[in-house]
Amino acid sequence: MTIVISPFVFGLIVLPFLHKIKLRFHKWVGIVPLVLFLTILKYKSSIINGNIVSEAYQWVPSFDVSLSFRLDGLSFIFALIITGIGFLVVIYSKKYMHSESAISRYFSYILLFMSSMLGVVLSNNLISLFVFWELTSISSYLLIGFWFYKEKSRYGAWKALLITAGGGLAMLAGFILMYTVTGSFEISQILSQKELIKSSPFYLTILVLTLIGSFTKSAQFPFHVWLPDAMEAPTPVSAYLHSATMVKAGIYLLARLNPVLGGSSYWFYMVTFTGILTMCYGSIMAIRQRDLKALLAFSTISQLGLITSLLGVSTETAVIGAVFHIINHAAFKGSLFMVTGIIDHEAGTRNLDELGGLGRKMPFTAVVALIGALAMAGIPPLNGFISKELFFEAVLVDGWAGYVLPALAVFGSIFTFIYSMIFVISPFLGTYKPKEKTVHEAPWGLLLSPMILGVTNLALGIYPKLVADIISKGAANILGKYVDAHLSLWHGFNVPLLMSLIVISFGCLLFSRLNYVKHIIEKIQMKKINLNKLYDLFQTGIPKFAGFITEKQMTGFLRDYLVYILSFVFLSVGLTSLFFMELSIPNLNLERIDVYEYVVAAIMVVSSIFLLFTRKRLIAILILGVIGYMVSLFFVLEKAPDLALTQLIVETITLVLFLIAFPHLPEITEENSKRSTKIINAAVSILTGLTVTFLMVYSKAYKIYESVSSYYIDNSLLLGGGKNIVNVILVDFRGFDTMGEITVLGIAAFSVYALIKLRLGGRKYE
Amino acid sequence: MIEILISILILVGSLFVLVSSIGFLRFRDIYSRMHAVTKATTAGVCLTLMASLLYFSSHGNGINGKTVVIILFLFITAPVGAHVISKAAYFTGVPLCRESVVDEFKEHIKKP
Amino acid sequence: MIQTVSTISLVLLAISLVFCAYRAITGPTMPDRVIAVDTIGTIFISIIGVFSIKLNQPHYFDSALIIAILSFSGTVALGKFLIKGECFDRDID
Amino acid sequence: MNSLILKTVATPVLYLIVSFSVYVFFRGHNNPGGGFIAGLLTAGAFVLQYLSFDSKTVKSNFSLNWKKLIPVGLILALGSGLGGMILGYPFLSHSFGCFYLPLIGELELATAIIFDLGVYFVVLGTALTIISVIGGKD
Repeated sequence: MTIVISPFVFGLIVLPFLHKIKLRFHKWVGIVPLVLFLTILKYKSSIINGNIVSEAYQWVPSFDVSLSFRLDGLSFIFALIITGIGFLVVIYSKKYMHSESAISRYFSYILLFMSSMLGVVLSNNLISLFVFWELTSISSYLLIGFWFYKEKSRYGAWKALLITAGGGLAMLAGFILMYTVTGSFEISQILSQKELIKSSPFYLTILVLTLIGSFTKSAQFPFHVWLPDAMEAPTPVSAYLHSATMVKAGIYLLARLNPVLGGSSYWFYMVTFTGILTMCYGSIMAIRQRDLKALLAFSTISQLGLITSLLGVSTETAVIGAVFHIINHAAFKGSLFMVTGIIDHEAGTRNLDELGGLGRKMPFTAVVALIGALAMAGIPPLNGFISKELFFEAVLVDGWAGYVLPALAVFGSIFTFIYSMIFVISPFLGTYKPKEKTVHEAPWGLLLSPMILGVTNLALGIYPKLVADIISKGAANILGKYVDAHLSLWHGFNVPLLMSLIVISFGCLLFSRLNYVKHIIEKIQMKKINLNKLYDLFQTGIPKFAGFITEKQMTGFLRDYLVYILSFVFLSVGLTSLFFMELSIPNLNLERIDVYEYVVAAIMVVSSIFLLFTRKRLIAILILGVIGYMVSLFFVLEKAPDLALTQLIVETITLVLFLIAFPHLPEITEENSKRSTKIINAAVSILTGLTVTFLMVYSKAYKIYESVSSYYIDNSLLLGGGKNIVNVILVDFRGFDTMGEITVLGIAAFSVYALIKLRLGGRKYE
Repeated sequence: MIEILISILILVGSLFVLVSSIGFLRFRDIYSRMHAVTKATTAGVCLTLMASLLYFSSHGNGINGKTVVIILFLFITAPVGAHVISKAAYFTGVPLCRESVVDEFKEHIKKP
Repeated sequence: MIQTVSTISLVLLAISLVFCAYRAITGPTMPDRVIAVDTIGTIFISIIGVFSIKLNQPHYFDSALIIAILSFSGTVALGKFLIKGECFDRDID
Repeated sequence: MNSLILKTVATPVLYLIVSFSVYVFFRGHNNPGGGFIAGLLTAGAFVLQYLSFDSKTVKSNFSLNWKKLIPVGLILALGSGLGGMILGYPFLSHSFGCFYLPLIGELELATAIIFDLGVYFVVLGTALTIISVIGGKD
C-alpha cells in the first residue's frame, strides 16, 4: 500500500510545493522510483517461495469496495518493470528536459502516472483497479498534452483519453457484471469461483466488455489509432508510458483474468486473432513511417499484438513466452525510444529522410541502437531471439489454427525484422547530411539509461535463467497452476529455429528492395476507410447531431416543451403499464364519498372546462384561483389540514404573483395556430389526463408494497418528538430532502432576481 | 339547551349566506350586488363561527381563540375589500344599472 | 341533532357556493368575478366552521383564518390591478 | 389612488398575520403548521404591505433586504444539521427534550425547530425576493 501511495503523495503534493519555494529538488526526484524498486525487490524471496503479500483498506463498505492490494508473481514482475524503467526514464528526462521551464510539473505528472500504474498492477479489488486504470488514462492525457501550446499534442492527448477512457467504461460494465455473478469485487474471490463465471449466461458479455477495455488500452487493431498520435508527447514519456508500462495495462488485465475468462474457444479466437492481426498490421504500417517515433509506435502496436496472441493461446510455453516478452519488450523498446530522443536532441530532427550517417558522429548511441534493434528483430545472442523462439513454438497449435497462425506469425516477424533494420541502418549508416547543429556524441546523462537497458537485453539473452524463477511464478499466476520455466538460449534444431531462419533470410531480401515493398503496401492501403478518418468523423459528427436535436426541440414555445414532456410521460408510463401489468378495473369504493364532495368536484370540472374557452387572461387567472380553492376544500374534506393550509397560501400567493407579473405578459394574441397543433395539444392532454387518473386509481387499488406510513405513525412521536407527522417527516426524518428543497428554492429566487434584473437592465426603465 | 342554540345559530348563519348568494345572483349591477354579498355573507359566516365557538367551548377543550380572531379579522377586512372593489369598478367605468337614481360621487371625482 | 343540522347547513352552503361559482364564471364585468371569488373564500370559512363542528375537530380553523387573510389580499390585489393595471407602484408622494 | 382606508388597515392586519404566522411556526411540531406555511404567511402579510403602500415606503419601513434572508436560512438549516454531526451522530440528526422555563412552564423543544427556522427564512426570502423583483422593480 505504501508503495502505491508514496509516489502519488510525493508527486502531487511535494513537488509543486517544493517548486514554489524555489528548491530545485527535481535533481533528486530519481530517488523515489529507485527506493520503490529496491523495496519491491526485497519481496522477491517471499514471492519465490509462493506466499502472497496483501493488504486491504475499507473504502466503501456498503458496496464492499475496498482498496485491497496483492503482490504475487505477475504483479511483482510488472511492479519491477514500472519502477525500474521509471527510474531510468527519470534520469534520462532530467537531462532531456532540463531546458524545459515547467519541469516540476512534468515530474509530478510522471510520479502521478507511476503510482496509478502501480495501483493498477497491485490492486486486488476490481473497482480500485478501475479507478487506478482511469488515473493512468488521465496522467497519459496530461503527459501527452504536456506541450499544451501545440495543437497536435492537444489533439493526440484528447484522442488518447477518449479512446482509453471509453474502453475503460466498457470494462467497468464488465466488472460490475462479474460482481453480479460472483457477488464480490475481490479478484482473489473471483479467481476461486471461475467455474461460476464460465458457466453463467453473462460469460460472453463479460468477456467482450473486458476485452474492449484491455484492447483500447493496449492499442490492439481496431483501437490502435491513438498510439501514433500519442507520439506528440515528450520522448521520455513515450519511452515510459507508450512502450513499457501503460500500454501493458491491458495485457496485465488479460493475464490477471486469464484463469477466469480464458480457456473457452471464444477467448482463443478473439484474443489470439486480434493479437496476430494487430501484429501484422502494426509491422506492415511501421515500415511506411518516415518519422522514427511513429515507426516505433507502430512497432509497439505489433509487439503488443504478439503478446496478446500469446496470451490468447495460453498454453504453458505461450504464457512463459508472453511474460518473458513483456520484460524484453520493455527493455529494448525503452532503449530504442531513448535513442530516438538522443537523435532528436542532437540532430534536431526525427525524420528518416533528413537523417543519415550519424554512426561516425555518435558511436555509442549507434551501438546501443544496434543492440536494441537486434533484440527487437530477434537475432540469436539477444533476449528477443528467445521470446521469438517461444512465440513460434507456442503458435504451433493443433487444428486449422495451427497452419494459419504460424504463417501470419512468420509474415509479421519478417516485417518486424525489416523495420528494425530500417531503424538501425538509415539514421546511422549511409551518407551524412549536414545539419545546422554540429552533431556530436550525446552527453552522458542521456546515454546512461539506454546503455543500462542495452546491457539488460544482452544479459537476459545470454543468461535467461536470471529471471527464470520470477517468470515461472508469473506464469503460474496466469495459468492458475504450477509452472516451471526453463529458458535457454539454445533450444536445438526444431521448427521455431527453422521459422526464425526464414524470417531472417526473407527480411534481408525484402530490406534490400525496400522502396519496392513500400510501393506495394502503398497500393493495397485502403484510402477510404482509414480508421483515423472514422475517429475524426466521430469527433465532429456528434456535436453536429446534438445541435440538430436541440434546435429541433428548443422551439422557444413553452407549449412545445409541454407537449414533449407530457407525451413522454404518457408513452413511458401509460404504454408500459398497458402492456406489462395485468390490468383489471379496480373496485373504487365509491360509497365512502359524501354528497358535498361531488358538488365541489362538479364545480372544479365546470370551471376548468370554462377555463379552456376564456379569451381574457385575467379571467383565466381568476378561474384558476377558484379551482385552487376547490382543491384545498378537498384537502379539508379529506381531513388533511396541513395540505389545505399550504395549498391555500400557495394559491393566493400565485394569484398575487400572476397579477404582479401581468403588465409584463404579452397580450393574449388570437392564436391562429393551425388546427393540427390544436389537435395534437388536445390529444396529448387527454392522454396524459387518462394516464394520471389511471395511475391514481391503480396505485390506490393495488398495494404492491406495504405502505411506509405505518412506520412514521408509530414512531414519529418517539423519535421526532412531535405529534404532527407531516412536519416531523419534513423536518426530521426526511430533513435531507427538505435541505435540498430549500436550496433549490433559494436558487430559484436568485435566478428569477437575476433574470428580471437582466431584462430590466437591458431596457432603460423610466 | 346549548345544542339547540348551536343548531339555531348554524341554520340562521347558513340561511344568511344562502340569501346573500341569491341576492348576489339576482341583483342587476355590481354595486347593489356588493351590498348583498359583503354584508350578509359576513354576518352569516360570523354566526356559524359563533356556533362553532359555543360548540367547542362546551364539548372541546375550552374556548379556542382562533374563532374569535377569525370573526375579528372578517369584520375588519370585508368592508375594506368591498370598498376597494367598488372603487375599482367605478373607476373602470362600470355603469350603474338603469334604475339607479342619483350618483353623487361623479361631481368631486378627479380621474386617477 | 347537531349532525343532521350541520349536514343541512352544509348542503345550503354548497348551493350558495354553486351560485357564487356561476357568478364567477359568467359575471358580466370583471369586478363581479373578483367579488365572486372573494365570497367563495368567505363561504369556504363557514363550510369549515360547520364541518369542524360535524367532525368535532377544532384543527381546521387555521386554514379558515388563512383563507380570510389571503382572500382579502387577493381581492385588494385584484382591485388595484383593475384600476391601475399594475399592483405594485413604485412611489406615490 | 391608494385609498386611505387601505393604508390604515394594512398595518394592524400586518401585525395580526405575522403574530399568527409565528404562532403557526412554533406550533408546527405537534399540529398543523411549520416553517413552510409560516414563511408563506409572513410573505402574504408583506405582500399586503406592498399592495397598500408603494415599494419605496415599504423599503424604508422594513430595511430588510429579502435576498439576504435566503443564505441566512440555509446557514441555519445547515448549522442545525452539522450540530448533530459534532456530537458524532450522522448529519441532520435531531434530538428533543423537555425544558422547564420559569415563565412559560414546561416546554418541549426539538432541535428541529432551528432547521424549521431555516426553512422559514428561506421560504420567506424566496417569496418576497420574487414578488419584490417582479412587482416593485426595486
